[in-house]
Amino acid sequence: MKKAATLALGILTSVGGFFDVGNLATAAQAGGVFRLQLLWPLLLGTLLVIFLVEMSGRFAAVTRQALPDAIRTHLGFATWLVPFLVLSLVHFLVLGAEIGGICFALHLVTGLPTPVWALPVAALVWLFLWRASFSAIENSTSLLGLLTLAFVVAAWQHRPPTGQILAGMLPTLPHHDPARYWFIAVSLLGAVISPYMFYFYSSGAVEDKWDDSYIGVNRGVSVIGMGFGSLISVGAIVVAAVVLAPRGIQVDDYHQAALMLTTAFPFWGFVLFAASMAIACLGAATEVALSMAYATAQTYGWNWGEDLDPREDARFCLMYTGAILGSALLILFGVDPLKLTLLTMAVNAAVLPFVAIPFLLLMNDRKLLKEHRNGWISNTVTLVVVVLSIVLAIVSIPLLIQGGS
Amino acid sequence: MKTVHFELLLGRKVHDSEGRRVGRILEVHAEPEGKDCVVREYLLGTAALLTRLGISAERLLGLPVHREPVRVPWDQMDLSDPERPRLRCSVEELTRNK
Amino acid sequence: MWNLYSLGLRPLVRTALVVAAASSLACSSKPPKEKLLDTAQTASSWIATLRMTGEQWGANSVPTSFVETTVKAARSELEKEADDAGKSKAPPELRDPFRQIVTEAKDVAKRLSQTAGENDRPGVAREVGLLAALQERLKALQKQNGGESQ
Amino acid sequence: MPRQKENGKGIPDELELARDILDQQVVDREETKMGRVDGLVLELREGRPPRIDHIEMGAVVLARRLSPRLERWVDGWRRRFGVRKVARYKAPWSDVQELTSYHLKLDVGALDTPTFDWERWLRDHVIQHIPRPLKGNGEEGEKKE
Repeated sequence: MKKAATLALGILTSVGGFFDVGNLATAAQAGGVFRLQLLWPLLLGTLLVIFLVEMSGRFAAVTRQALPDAIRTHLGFATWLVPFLVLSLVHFLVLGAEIGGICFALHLVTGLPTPVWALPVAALVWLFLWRASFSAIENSTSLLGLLTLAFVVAAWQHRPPTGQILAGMLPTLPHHDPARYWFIAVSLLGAVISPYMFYFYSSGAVEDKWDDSYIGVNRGVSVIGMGFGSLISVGAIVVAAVVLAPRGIQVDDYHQAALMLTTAFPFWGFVLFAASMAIACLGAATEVALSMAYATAQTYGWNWGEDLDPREDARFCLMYTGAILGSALLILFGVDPLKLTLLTMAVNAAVLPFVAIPFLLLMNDRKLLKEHRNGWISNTVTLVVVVLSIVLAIVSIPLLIQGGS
Repeated sequence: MKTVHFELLLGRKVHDSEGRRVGRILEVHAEPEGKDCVVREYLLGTAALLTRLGISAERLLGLPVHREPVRVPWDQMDLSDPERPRLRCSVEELTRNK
Repeated sequence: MWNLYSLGLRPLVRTALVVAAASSLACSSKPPKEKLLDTAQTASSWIATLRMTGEQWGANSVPTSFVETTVKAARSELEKEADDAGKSKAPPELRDPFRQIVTEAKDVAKRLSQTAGENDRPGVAREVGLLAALQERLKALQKQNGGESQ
Repeated sequence: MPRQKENGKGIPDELELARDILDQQVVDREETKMGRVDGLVLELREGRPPRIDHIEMGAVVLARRLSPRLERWVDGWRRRFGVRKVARYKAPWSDVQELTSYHLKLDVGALDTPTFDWERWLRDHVIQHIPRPLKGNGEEGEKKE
C-alpha cells in the first residue's frame, strides 16, 4: 500500500520536477528556430536519463548511500574533488537560472523589473526549505507542477503535423545555421540530463529510507516519471514550432517565449505561462539548492537531512542558504535569465563525464551492489552516455563561443 | 613510535631492491587481530585499483583481461622512508615465493 | 597526490582542450555581410514579436504591462542592432536600408506602447499594421542579399 | 550490513584500507554523522606487521593529501578565523565499534569531539537567532499543506 503511494507520488514528483527553466528555455528556442527538427535530442536525452535516474535510485536503495557520498567513499577524495568543485559551480549557475525564471514570471505578472524580484524570491525559496519537510517540498511543488501540462494541452489543441513530429524524432542535419543547431541540440541534452537530478534523487531515496524492496518502485518512477516529464518538453517544442516559428519569432528573450500559450488559451494563456514557469522553477530551485547542500555535506561527512531540525545540521542548512543567496545575486546584478539558462544548459552537457564515469564505476561494484549491479544493457547505455558526454564536452565549448552569442 | 600516514602512502611508486619500478601502492589488505587491525599485504599496480573498485575490466568493457595485482607481503615492504617505499627483495623473488 | 586521473586521463583531457580550442578558432570569424544578416534575423524576430504582442493585446490575451515591458526589451535590442549595423563593414546596399528599417521599428514600438497605455484599440491595430509592413520589407531585403528567412 | 562474518566487534574479517576505511563516513554512537576518515595512521613495528593506530579527521588532513602547501594555508586560516581548537581529531582504532559498507561507527558522542566545533558554533551564533522551522519536532502531522 505504502509502495503504491510512493510510486504514485514518485511519478507525480518527476512529472512536476522534471520540467524546469532549462527545459522550457531550450524547448522554446528549438521550436522557434528549427520547428520540430530538434525533437530527437530530447528523446535521446530522455532515454539516457531514464537509465541514469534508475541507476541512482537503485544504488541508493541497495547501498543506503547517496551518490556524492558513495563517490567520495569508494573512489576517494582526490578523484572526487575536481568533479565536486566543477559540479558545484554548475549547480550554482543552474540555481541562478531557476531563480531568474521565478523572477521573470513575477515580472510578467507585475510589470516590475526582473532584478527587483531577486531577493524576495531568494527569501521565498529559502523559507520553503527552512520550514518545510522533505516530503512537503516534494509533494507540493510536484502537484502544482502539473500546471506545466498546459504545454501538452496547447500542443494538442494546435493539431501539430504528425508526420513532421515523427520526422523530428530522427536525427537530421540542419538546413541552416549549423552552429546554432548543434548548440541548441547540446543544450537540450544538457537540460534533460541535469546532473543535479541524480544527487537529488539518490539523496531523496536515502532521506525516504529506501531499501532493496524499492527497486521495482524505483524502476516505475524513473520510466513513467521521466517519460511524462519529457512529454511536457515535447509539448513545449511543438507549441513553439506551431505558434512562434511561422510568425518568424525566435526566442532570444523570455518575453518572446511568454507569447507561446496565448493562442491556445486566449486570455488565460499568458497567466498560465507565468504560473507554470514560476512553479516549475520554484520546484527546481529547491531541488538544486538541496542538491548542493547534499553534495557538500556528503563530501565532508557532515550531518545532513532535510527532515532534521536545523540545529542538528547547521552546516547543511547554511550551505543551501548561501547557495540561494549567492545565485540570487546574479539576477540582482542584472544577468539576463534566458542567457544564463542557455549557457548553463550547454555547460551541463559539458560536465556530464563527471557524472557518467562515476556511475559506470559504482554501478559495477560487485561488493556493493551484488546481484543488483548493472547488467549489460544498463552498462551499454552508461557507456553511450560516457562517450557521448565526452564528445559533447569537447564540442560544446566552441559552440558556447559561437552559437551562444 | 614510528608511524606512517596511509593516505599519503596511497599512490606512491614502489621500487624493488635493485631499484626497478614495481608499481604504485593502490590498496592495502588488513585483518583484525585481537583488538588491533594489522596489515597483511600491499597491492600494487592498476589491477589493484580494479580490485579496489570491485569491478573487472571484463565485466565493464567485455575485454578478457585477467591481470592480477602484485601482492607484497608486509614483511617485504620497507617503509622506513615513506616517501620512497622499497621492496626488501627483487620482483622475481616476490613472484617466486608465491 | 595520486588519483584516478593518473591513469592516463591527463593527455586525453589536454587533447580534448586543444581540439576544442582549435575548432572554435577555425570557424569563429564570419564575413561582415553574413554577420549583418544574422543580426537582421534577430531584428526580424523582434519585429515579429512586437507584432504578435500587439495582436494579442487586441485580443485581450496579454496585459498592457506586458506590452510595455516587451516594447522596452525590443527597443533596447533594436537599438543594439542599429549600432551593430552602423559599425558593420557590410555592403551599404544591405546596411543602410537595414538601419532604416530598424530605426523605424523602434519608433513604431514606442507608439505601440503609448497607444496600448492609452487603451487606444484602433491605434494599436494601426501600429500592428505598420510592423507587418516593416517585417515584409526586412524579409525582402534579406532575400535580396541571399539571407535566409525561415 | 557487514559483508563478511564478524568478529564480535562489528568489523569484517578482511579489510581493504583504501576501499573500506579511508574516506568512509564516520558516525558516533547515536549514528550522528560527524565527518569522514580523512587520514589513517599506521604504526610500523619491529618484526611484526604494521597496525592501524588511529584515524584522523579535519580539513587540514584533507588539505595535506592534496599538497603540503595547501595544508599550511588551511592551517593558517584555521588559526586566524577557525572555531576549532585542534586541527586534527584523532580517534584511536580501539574506539571503532562497527564498520560497514556505508559507515564507520565510533564509540564517542559527536558533540564532545572537535569535529562538531563548527556545528556547535553555527548553532549557537547563527541558527539560534533564526525563527525555528515547523519540522523536525518528532511530529509527522504537519507535513502536508
